[in-house]
Amino acid sequence: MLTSVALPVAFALVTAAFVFSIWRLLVGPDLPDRILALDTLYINAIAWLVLLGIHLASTLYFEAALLIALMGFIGTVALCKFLLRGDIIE
Amino acid sequence: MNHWVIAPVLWPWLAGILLLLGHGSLAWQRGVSVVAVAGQLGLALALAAEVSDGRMLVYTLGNWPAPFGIVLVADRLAAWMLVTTAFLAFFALWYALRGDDAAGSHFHTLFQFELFGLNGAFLTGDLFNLFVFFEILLIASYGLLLHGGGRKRTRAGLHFVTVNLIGSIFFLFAAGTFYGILGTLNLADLARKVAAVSPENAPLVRVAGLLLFAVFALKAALLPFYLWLPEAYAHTSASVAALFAIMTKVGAYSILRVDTLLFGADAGLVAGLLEPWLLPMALATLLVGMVGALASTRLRQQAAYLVVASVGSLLTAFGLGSVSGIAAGLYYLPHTTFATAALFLLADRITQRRGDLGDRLDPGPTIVSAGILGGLFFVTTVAVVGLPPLSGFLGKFLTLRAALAHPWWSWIMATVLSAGLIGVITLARTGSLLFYQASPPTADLTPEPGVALARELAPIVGLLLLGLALTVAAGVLEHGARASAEQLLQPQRYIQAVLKPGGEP
Amino acid sequence: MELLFALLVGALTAGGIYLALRARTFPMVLGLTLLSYAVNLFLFAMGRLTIGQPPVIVPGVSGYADPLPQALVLTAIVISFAMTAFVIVLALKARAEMGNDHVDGLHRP
Amino acid sequence: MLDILLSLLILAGALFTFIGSLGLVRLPDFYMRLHAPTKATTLGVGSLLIASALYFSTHDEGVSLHEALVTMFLFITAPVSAHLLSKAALHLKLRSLAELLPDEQAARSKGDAR
Amino acid sequence: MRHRVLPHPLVALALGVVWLLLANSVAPGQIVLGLLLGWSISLFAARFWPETLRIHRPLILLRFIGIVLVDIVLANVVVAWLIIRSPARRRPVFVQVPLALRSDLAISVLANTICLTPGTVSSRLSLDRRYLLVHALDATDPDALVATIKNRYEAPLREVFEPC
Amino acid sequence: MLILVAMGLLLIVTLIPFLGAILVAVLARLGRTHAAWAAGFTVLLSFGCLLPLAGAPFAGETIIQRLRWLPSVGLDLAFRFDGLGLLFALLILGIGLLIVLYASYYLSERDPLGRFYAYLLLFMGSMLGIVLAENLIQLLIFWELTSLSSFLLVSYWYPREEAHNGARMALTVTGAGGLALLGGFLLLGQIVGSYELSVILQAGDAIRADPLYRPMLVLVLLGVFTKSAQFPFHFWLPNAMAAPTPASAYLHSATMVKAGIFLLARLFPALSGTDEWSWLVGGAGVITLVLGALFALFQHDLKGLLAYSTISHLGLIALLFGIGTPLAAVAGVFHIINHATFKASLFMAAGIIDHETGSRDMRKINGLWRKMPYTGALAMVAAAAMAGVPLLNGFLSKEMFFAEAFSAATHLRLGWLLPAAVTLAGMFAVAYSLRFIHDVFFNGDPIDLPRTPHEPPRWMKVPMEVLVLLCLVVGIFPAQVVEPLLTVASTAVLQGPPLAHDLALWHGVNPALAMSVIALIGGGLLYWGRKPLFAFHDRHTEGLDAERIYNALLNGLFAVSGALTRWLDTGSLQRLLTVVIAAALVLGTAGFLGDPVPLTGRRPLLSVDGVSLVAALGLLAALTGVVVLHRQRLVALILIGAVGLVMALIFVKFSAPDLALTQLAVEMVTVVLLLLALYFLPPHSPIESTMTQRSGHGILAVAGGVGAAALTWAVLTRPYDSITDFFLANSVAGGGGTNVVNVILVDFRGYDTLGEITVLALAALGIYALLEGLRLDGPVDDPKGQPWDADVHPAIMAALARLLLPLALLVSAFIFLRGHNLPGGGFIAGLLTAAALIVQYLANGIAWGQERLPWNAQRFIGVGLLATALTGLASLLVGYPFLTSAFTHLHWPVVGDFELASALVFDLGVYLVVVGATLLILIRLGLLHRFERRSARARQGTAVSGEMP
Ligand code: NA
Ligand code: NA
Repeated sequence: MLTSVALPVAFALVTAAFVFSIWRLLVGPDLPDRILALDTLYINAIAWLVLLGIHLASTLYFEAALLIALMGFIGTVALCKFLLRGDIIE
Repeated sequence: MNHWVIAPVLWPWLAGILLLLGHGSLAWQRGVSVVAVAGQLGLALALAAEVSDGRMLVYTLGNWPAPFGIVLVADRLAAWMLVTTAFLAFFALWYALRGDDAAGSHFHTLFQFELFGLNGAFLTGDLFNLFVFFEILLIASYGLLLHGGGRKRTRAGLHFVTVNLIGSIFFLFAAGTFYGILGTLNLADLARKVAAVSPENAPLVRVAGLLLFAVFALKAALLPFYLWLPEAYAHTSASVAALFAIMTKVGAYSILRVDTLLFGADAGLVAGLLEPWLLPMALATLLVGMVGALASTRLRQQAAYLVVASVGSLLTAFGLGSVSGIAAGLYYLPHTTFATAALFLLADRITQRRGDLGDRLDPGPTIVSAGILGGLFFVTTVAVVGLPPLSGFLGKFLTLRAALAHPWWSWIMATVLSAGLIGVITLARTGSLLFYQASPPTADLTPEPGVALARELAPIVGLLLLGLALTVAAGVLEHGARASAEQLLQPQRYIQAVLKPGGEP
Repeated sequence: MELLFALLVGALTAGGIYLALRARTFPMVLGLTLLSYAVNLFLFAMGRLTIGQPPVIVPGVSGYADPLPQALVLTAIVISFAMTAFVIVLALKARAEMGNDHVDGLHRP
Repeated sequence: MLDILLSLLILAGALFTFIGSLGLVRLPDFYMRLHAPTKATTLGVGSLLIASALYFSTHDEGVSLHEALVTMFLFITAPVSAHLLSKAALHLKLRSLAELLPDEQAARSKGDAR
Repeated sequence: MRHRVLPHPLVALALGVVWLLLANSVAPGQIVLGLLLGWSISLFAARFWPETLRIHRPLILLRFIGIVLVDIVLANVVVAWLIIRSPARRRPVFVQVPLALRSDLAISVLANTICLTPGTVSSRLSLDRRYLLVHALDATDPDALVATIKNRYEAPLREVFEPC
Repeated sequence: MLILVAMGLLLIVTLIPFLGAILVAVLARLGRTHAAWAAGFTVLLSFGCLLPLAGAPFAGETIIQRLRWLPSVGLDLAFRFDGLGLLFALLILGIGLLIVLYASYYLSERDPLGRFYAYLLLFMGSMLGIVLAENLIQLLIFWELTSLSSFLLVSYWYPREEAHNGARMALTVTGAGGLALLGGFLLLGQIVGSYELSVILQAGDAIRADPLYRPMLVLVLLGVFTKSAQFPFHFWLPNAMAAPTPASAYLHSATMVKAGIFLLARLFPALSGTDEWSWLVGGAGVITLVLGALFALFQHDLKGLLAYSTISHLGLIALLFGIGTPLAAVAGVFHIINHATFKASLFMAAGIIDHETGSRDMRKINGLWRKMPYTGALAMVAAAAMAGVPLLNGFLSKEMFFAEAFSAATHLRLGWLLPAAVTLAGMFAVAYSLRFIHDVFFNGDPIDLPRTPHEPPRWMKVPMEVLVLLCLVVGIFPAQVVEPLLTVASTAVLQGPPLAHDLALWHGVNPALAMSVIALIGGGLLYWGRKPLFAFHDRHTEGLDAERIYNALLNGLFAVSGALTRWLDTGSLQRLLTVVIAAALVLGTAGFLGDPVPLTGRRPLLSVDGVSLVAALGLLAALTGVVVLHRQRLVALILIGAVGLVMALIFVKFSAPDLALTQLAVEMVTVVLLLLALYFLPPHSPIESTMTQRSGHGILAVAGGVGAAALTWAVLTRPYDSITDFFLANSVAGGGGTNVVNVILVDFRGYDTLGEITVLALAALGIYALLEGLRLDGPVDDPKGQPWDADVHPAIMAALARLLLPLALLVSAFIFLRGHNLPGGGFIAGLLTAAALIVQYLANGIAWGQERLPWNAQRFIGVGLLATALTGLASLLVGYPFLTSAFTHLHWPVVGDFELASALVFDLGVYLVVVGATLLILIRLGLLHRFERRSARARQGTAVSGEMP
């Protein structure tokens, strides 16, 4: 069931999520929308990485997910800071 | 393992690290830098002596055998380039100590790392490693080029950096294709595999080879890739422009290396890949460079265009593809490097004395020490244009002599001679504008103290004396150049030396 | 899959070239970034495409992806990062020296 | 049994991930859209990670708990993102379907005055 | 002395645990290494941590975490349902939550908690740190929402971080 | 020793003037006399060194002395001393000595005499080098040196416009000739297989039969004609009259212009005897002879007259060599001698007149006979020699010339034209000689002369006296005085046995005598009727003029150069990049199309799955967004973030976890970097390119994309063999790590990594230097025109960022330590650490961060580099190549097995450099901001917020 149903469906759902995020990324309309979409893309990526790890029965991709979880927000934070202050390191 | 091979690479690198670590005063930095460059010269000469019997020294980094690890290969050509670089660096640095180095931070560090990049590029026997060292010498050159800042310099720097980044992209495409088709990066191994390439894969190897050629042509400033050069060289500081006289030669070196090793006569389906391109581009470069020099409205711009022309001359010689042609080019290479460097330095000295007029090629008031500077300008001109009796003439003679065996000899001769004529017209005009058409000085010119003047002009005179030495020792040097050329045209020896340690005949 | 990959490389290259040819420094730098993405993918693909076989030695595994291009791309990524940093700072410098961010320091109407 | 549990966890995780992004599309203003991913994906990724921990604890030798770290990191970072995004949107005066409370204006001017 | 050599013992220990999680192993070597790293990193990070981290009521903290976790699960279901069903029939509001918490860390934990739980995002902290503006996805009674936040989250956090 | 000197005597003879030039330049500081004595001494010394050899030519010997220089290409310093060399050496040194004496009086106190002598001696040495050369290339070297040194002499009075212009013209024309000559000599060497005259002179038949003969001859003659001022290259010579008269006397009587003639004589046996030779040399000669004579008559400038006369006489000599018979050649050699003597003395006369009157305009200078009869008498004799009056040397050679011209005419179609032209030229020669005497010394009174003339100092006349005496002696006693010299010289020219010729005053009544008589009478008549002629000339001189063509050519060259250069080099970066990219595309395409094969190879392909397809489409969509929306810079940046993320996922998908990690880490730092920069740049890009330009760029971009895609496809579909198995096989055993990518980075190809971190370090240093002292105004308002948010460091973010720091550092340590065996490593760990620290700066501000991290990033980078250096060098100590790795497994109590690898230290170096460089770059940019913000505030919002379009 895991490999025949759950994983394919899960991949499809995550892929759909990916599509939605990209759509919002492109459409906007405002900058925070796009940043939010990018942030969501990162979360989708984590989901996808975890799924892939299970799918391939490999833990080698785990650190990528870890890295995104730990550091993915830097982009978002910096972009927001840019919107708020222009100067991000002051 | 002969550690002389890696010494010229490690030495400036360690010097650079030392300069970075020690937070010394400018005097301290200068001291380290000078000692380092002097040592560099010694190491280069020592390595040259090591390979003077025709041996090829192969250094397997990390003790990993070729083609798996990276190897350094010291042959005559590499040693030739190293020695030229070291001499040039010595005088460029000497000149820089006049104050070019004090215009900002890290001049000496960048200078040493630049040498690291140059020497590494000359010695490496690995295609990707060549890319890495290209990047090193480029990033150091960016720093040096921009050193001191200023509007035009920054603009020139921006263009220079950008175009080189594009060049790096092409390099990676080329190197990648080589690996994707032939499965290796070691130059000797590549040579072996290029020669045996299947008809199906040959077109891709050609694409890779020509892309690589485009990259090297960009570095060498061949037409139509040369457009970055005049601006960059004209607007950086004099000592950096002088050092940069070797930068185009890195491209020329790489073309020569790849042309002889990978696409020589033994290269099977891709033999002679660069032949239809190199010579015509070189000749066109020569003409365009000279024409540009003639059209220049500024002295340093003119010097920069003369560098373009010299690249044209050099690659014309290499493009002949024969022992004599390559030997002629190799003999010409140090000459043109030193001569153009001297011209940049001298142009700076003249510019400094012309006040607001700067290096604009308009008549102005007589400058102080006009006699000595004029005399130096005359000699430098003779060297740059390739008039007798200096080595430039011998280079031209050797090139043309070698060209007679080429089917296009008449075109080559016509181009080289016309370019020479334009050069004579150009510099006669420039010299006349600067020194003969000068109006009486606006203020009383107090003669400059002889000692100070001598100290000021010593690096220029040194470079010119090197040219004289090249002339006097032409026999020995031409012999060395010929031996290098012969070595280059027997790529089997290179391949054997690298891939079968101890197999070098 | 290979076709898709080739298309991506091509698209990144095209986008990169177009942006690199813009008249202002910032889009030009973005173009260079895209170009370096393109070439990194290309270089990576030179070891051919392999799914689920990372080059980490584990006993009893049938095959591995070609590690060499991966190492090369890593080097290339670092270098292009350094270059991007340099060129963007240079763009700032140019902005300061020339008064605008046109690549030639010009204001064209 | 384990298979079913894993499957359910995976499906749940993927579903929440999906809904999170769906919210990006369906919700009408930025402030509302902001809720979708930061919430749904928390649980979405969380479920997937539990599945992963379960999977590797049972398939490889030894217990696998490092998945917990991803969740932990996300719990620290994701809210910061959401908070700053919201703050930025307020700064940019993005249109909201919510009416601002009366004291919001006061607090704002008070805060700015300092 | 302790402040210089071991400024944040709790942090060092926590880091050691995190290390074991990272390494996915409880081998003795990893424990030693983890503690070593935990100690040295906490020593380094001490410069960036102006105040010492003190947990006064660990049990309350644990209970708090439990509540939050449950709330998160519920929130996700609720919000998911809202998204799927009918996005138009919702009443988003901004509410101003007056804060009793004083320390930045405590306020931040609260703000984070709000972000992680039912349909709320902490949008803005006033510059005087007295009010937290919260955006709620669907709130029929804003005052009840404020009360919930204060009672359910802020109160336990005060006990944990600011017991005075 | 003595033998060695003797062996190199000819070299010494040649070198002495060069050394003398230096000596003179130095001694000139002590005073004029010192310079003059030194110069004279130099000439005498050189002459003295030649003396021991002087007997050899008369004994029929040719001395060849050789020094090895470039033997492999047939270029040795080889000197040759035979009759011709002897003749010319005598002229050069003899007249040179007289000029040295003359010049010391001629040049005024204000003129730097030392410089003049130095140039003169340089020139003299160069001339000696030409006439004593055995090797043609060596000859060419000295040939070009005469051009250069004459440039210096002609431009001696350089502030005068005519001086530097004349010098440049002379250099350009003779320089061009020199280059042609180089080509000619190269071809000649190619034909013969040697540049040595001994070989070449014996190979005449082979040369003439060679297919390269014609181009070679044309090139050589171009050299000859330009140097010896043959039509149409004659025009530089009158302009070179701007030189001080002693220089003119030297250059244009005996030396410079005679170099061309010398070469004709030198190569006579090798090149002459063909129709091409006759027509080219004879043709140029006769035209030059006639036109020169004609123009000479119409000059009002004394030196101008002499200049054109010189041209005419050079034409005469060329014609003689062109006729090609041995006797004609002998006559040519003879006229060389005679012309040198009378022309040198005439130039000296002109110089004296100029010196005494302050003018050279014959319309003003009249009736000098009364003021300076002695000089006048000398000038009269010399002029008579020039006119070919009997009892003077000019008569003898001219007689021979007429005879040769006449006899040559007998075997040519329309041959009568030659004697006719020659006689006509003779008439003009007589006429201009008459003018030189009559117009200057008689013809009424001087008009408005700047000075009152009188006889010059005694010793200034001595050189003239010597020369005039020679004219007379040779003219009267030719057989006794000049015969032996002429014989040996002719022998050398002809490379055959001595030729019987009869140097006598009276050969009976013959055609030559008739021509002489006609010339003398006709010339007299011509001068007598000069007024209408001059009037006619003044009205019709605007016709074809070689000098004007030259100027037009030169101006054309300037114009074309300027236009071409401006067209190519517009200084536009867009254009530069377009050219570079297009050129590379052309090269690449040409490579593929060279020998077409199917693009697709035979490798089995992977099938596409839905996720990959969607991800790829997502990337394409984001990419399209970047391109379409690139004017909104922040939007483009956000979209690029998405592209980068998908890139990382692609790496994951295709089994490259290390790359994915690296890509992610770099991506984050890059976004921060670009945002830092974007603050100072306008938020939008204006539309600047025209639609056409954009379409062009679009086409280029698509072409590049298609090329890249095709190349990728072609490679991916082809099977390959690579060296990679070695890495997989040796990674654990030889490198001590299971992560092969990392082992490659720190071990197999550690040298690349060493370079790579150096690049990073250099970028940081370069940026540091770049930002030094940089001041930039950022916008005080946000792009919408409202003030920035007041909350500088949002508290929630700050608190949580601090919380995150130790965690991030721990993860960083984790990634670092496992890198050798699992995905990770120094680079990623370094970026992670840097990112974690940057977040602190982001959240809490730069002052806060700097306070807590008081460190020297440059030192940090240095330490990192040093760490890699030490790992590399350590292996040297134990005798292994640089960067040889070592690893061992230690067993520690409690802890267990622990791997200790040198590669780890290497990787630590990488880590340190990455942390240092990244932080240095970002913090430097941050500091720039801080400084700026304060200053902008201080200036109350006067700062410009970028440029809004
Ligand atoms: Na919430
Ligand atoms: Na007169």
